[in-house]
Amino acid sequence: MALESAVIQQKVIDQFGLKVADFVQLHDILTFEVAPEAILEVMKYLKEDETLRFNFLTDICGVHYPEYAQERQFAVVYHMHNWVDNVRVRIKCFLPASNPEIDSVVSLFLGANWMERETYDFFGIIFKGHPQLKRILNMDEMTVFPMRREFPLEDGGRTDKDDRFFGRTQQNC
Amino acid sequence: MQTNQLDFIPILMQVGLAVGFVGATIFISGLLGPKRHSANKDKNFECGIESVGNARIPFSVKYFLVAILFVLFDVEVIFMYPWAVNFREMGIEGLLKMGLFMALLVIGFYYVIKKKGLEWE
Amino acid sequence: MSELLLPPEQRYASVINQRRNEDGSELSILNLGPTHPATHGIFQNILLMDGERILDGESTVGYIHRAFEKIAENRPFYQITVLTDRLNYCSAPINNMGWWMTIEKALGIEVPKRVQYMRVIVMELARIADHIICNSVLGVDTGALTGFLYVFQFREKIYEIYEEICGARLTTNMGRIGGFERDWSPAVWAKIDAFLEEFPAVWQEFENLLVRNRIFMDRTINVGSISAEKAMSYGFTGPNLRAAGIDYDIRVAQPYSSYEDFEFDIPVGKSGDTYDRFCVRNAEIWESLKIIKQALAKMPEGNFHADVPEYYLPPKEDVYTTMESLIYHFKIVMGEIPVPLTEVYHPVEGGNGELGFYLITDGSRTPYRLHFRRPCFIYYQAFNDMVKGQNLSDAIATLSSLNVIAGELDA
Amino acid sequence: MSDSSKYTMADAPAGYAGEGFFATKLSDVVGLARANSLWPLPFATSCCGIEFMATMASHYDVARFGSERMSFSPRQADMLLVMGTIAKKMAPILRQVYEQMAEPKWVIAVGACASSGGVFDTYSVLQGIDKVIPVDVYVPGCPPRPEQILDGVMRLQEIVKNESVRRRSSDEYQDLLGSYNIK
Repeated sequence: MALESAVIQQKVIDQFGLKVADFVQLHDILTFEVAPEAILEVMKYLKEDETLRFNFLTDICGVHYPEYAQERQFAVVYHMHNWVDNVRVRIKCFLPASNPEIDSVVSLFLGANWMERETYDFFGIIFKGHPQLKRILNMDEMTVFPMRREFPLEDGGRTDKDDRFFGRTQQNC
Repeated sequence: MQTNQLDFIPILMQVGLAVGFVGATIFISGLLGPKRHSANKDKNFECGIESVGNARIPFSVKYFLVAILFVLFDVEVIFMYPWAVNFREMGIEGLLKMGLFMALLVIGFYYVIKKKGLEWE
Repeated sequence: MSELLLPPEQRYASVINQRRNEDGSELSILNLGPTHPATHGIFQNILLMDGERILDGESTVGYIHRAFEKIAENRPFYQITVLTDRLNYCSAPINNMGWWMTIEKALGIEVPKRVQYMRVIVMELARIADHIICNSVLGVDTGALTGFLYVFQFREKIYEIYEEICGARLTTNMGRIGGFERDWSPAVWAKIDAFLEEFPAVWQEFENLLVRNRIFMDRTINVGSISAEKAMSYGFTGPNLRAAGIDYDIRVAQPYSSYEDFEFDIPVGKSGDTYDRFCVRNAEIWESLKIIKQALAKMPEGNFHADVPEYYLPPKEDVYTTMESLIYHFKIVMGEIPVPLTEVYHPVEGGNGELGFYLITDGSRTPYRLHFRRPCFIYYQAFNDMVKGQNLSDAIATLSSLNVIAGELDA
Repeated sequence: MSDSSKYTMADAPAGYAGEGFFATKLSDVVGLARANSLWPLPFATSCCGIEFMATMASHYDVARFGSERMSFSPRQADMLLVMGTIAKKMAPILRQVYEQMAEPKWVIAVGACASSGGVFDTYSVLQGIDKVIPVDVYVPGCPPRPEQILDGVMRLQEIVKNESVRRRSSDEYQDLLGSYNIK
């Protein structure tokens, strides 16, 4: 692999300094954290730099960390992939619980359109600059964001299922 | 009623019976089958979604042109079937007649090409 | 920006009222809706039509959204394979194997060579089954029903192989952490050999039926084409991307489960249209057959599961006789397997592209967060770009060649 | 010709046979005719739909039971085969398709998801289609084997054979539809 994690780390730190932090190698994928307001420049840099050449956005997903501090409760995780040197990188941005907002990367990758709509649909993370940010998988009339931890999994309206027989009590599900 | 006209009565009965049977079965099955009409049921079906707008809108004329020309040349092919069956007995004289018939239609086809009737874009 | 938030019907209604074509014909809205026979699954496209030509379109998905990722957060690790084979149910074993490999990567378990070869055979059979459905149904959509009836017979043969291995036909729930739940009976090997003998002739016949068929070529060449850059930008992977000309295949880019031991080449198209997608999937079936033959030839000896007692269910005799097996048995069945605190992303080459599992564990009995990178969901957004300006019948052929599976689309 | 000893002839309904004539109840005749020409509407949403493709294909061949023609429009459909998970977003569409089917109509809920929400007891899945439309036959399985789907169709054929001609206009049928507030 021509491109080593150290090379990526060094180049990104030189370019962005304090905005990037916490580099760690998790199972052959370099993971680092980016400040939410700098995500667009970091991804543009990763995409257009000659040596880095991360030309493919593999995936965007959201994660809800309710036990973290107030301003780090929502994470948006970007996976990028460099097809030439076959290297993957994972970028995490932590957002405050009060108003989770981040720039949309649809301008860089067209594929991000629906991925961001799905993350909005599940977690309520607003993607600024997204052409059509509305619910994609759930019913449009749904007001709650279902993937947040406090939202119950089971369908509330179900009457025929007696939790006592399923070993379910209030606290374990 | 002359005698030869009397011979036609069984044929008429046969025709009446045939048409009558068809009409009766359709009519009786209409009676037997349950019918249910409601506002929601009589709306036109568009994959289960509320249909928007009206389907009876003026289409561009090229679809109609293609359809009519197809019918026209299809009928021409139907005329060729009887000729193709006894092609040998009719010999050259049959060939000339059919050639003349087709030549007329080719002139029509040439006219359509010139008028760009089949031009799609 | 806010105008795009309106439902598509209202947006298009305003366009219809203003615009009159010069020859007086008007535009109309067509709903290629959820229960349409051409959409092999449940997704909806609202199309703005000028006669037969599509001017604009918008897709609505989520009609069988079953909240897989929410369920995955409440189920122990062994119960999640039931979810994975309902993602892309045309090639369920690939998803299962992908999930098992993700967990083995997280737990750091090394699987014996024999199991890796067995997994390769199962995954390639599933890829053949997936491509059989896609290409034969593309034939049905362009009017060639006979191919479907003949070729589906062989998908039944693959179902029989799966039944011998794990008892289920479609949603297989196959394998365990570290290998397979039982060794393959001789019937499995016999059925695979029988399949390898009979299938190539029938598949060649199916190919001859369509590849050089004048009507099929007219219906699919230059239909729904997409350029390589646009495909990459939209996040295409799998046969649809290779049809556009990029030879990205995870089996070669990041070989897993000892794919590097096999020689097979990656079929690549040129213009990314429906015909290329059909031919790429055809060629991939020939490659998969080649891989299965090589795997059968070089099948190493060894155990059919790794020696990891705290994750792999011990055999019943041991459970009744030895104490450790009883404890392991009890912990595994109750879902209390020791899982370290990790974060792992493992991609697998599924039937439709790169199927990725992004797993975050916090040491408890259930994953903290499990995200499926679903190829169908990502490349289906390009559908409206691909069919703009084409006829409705082209849109149906394009949709069928994209092989969008509703289960994977809205997990 | 095939030797007729192997094949069993379908038995005629109960009736009075005299010299050269055979008399039976009208509902039996109509039921027999309907039972062997049930045109299915394959409402296939997920995995059960692929299993129904196997049932339609040449190996299991649902056409042997008179369901040769798959009608995707409800206008010519008699039997609504709901196969696969029905999400809450899909429920109004399922109801609309059911309402627009021609009378007499029957519904088979194929698979655990259609019968009761199945494995997916979540916020977005309708827990069983009988909350939205009346169902005649439930086929268990996830997905049910093609033989099970055919068994469901045969069960429905028994129901159709014994259904009286006046059922659709009887008042308990109206109450049934009323309970689903289908006018």
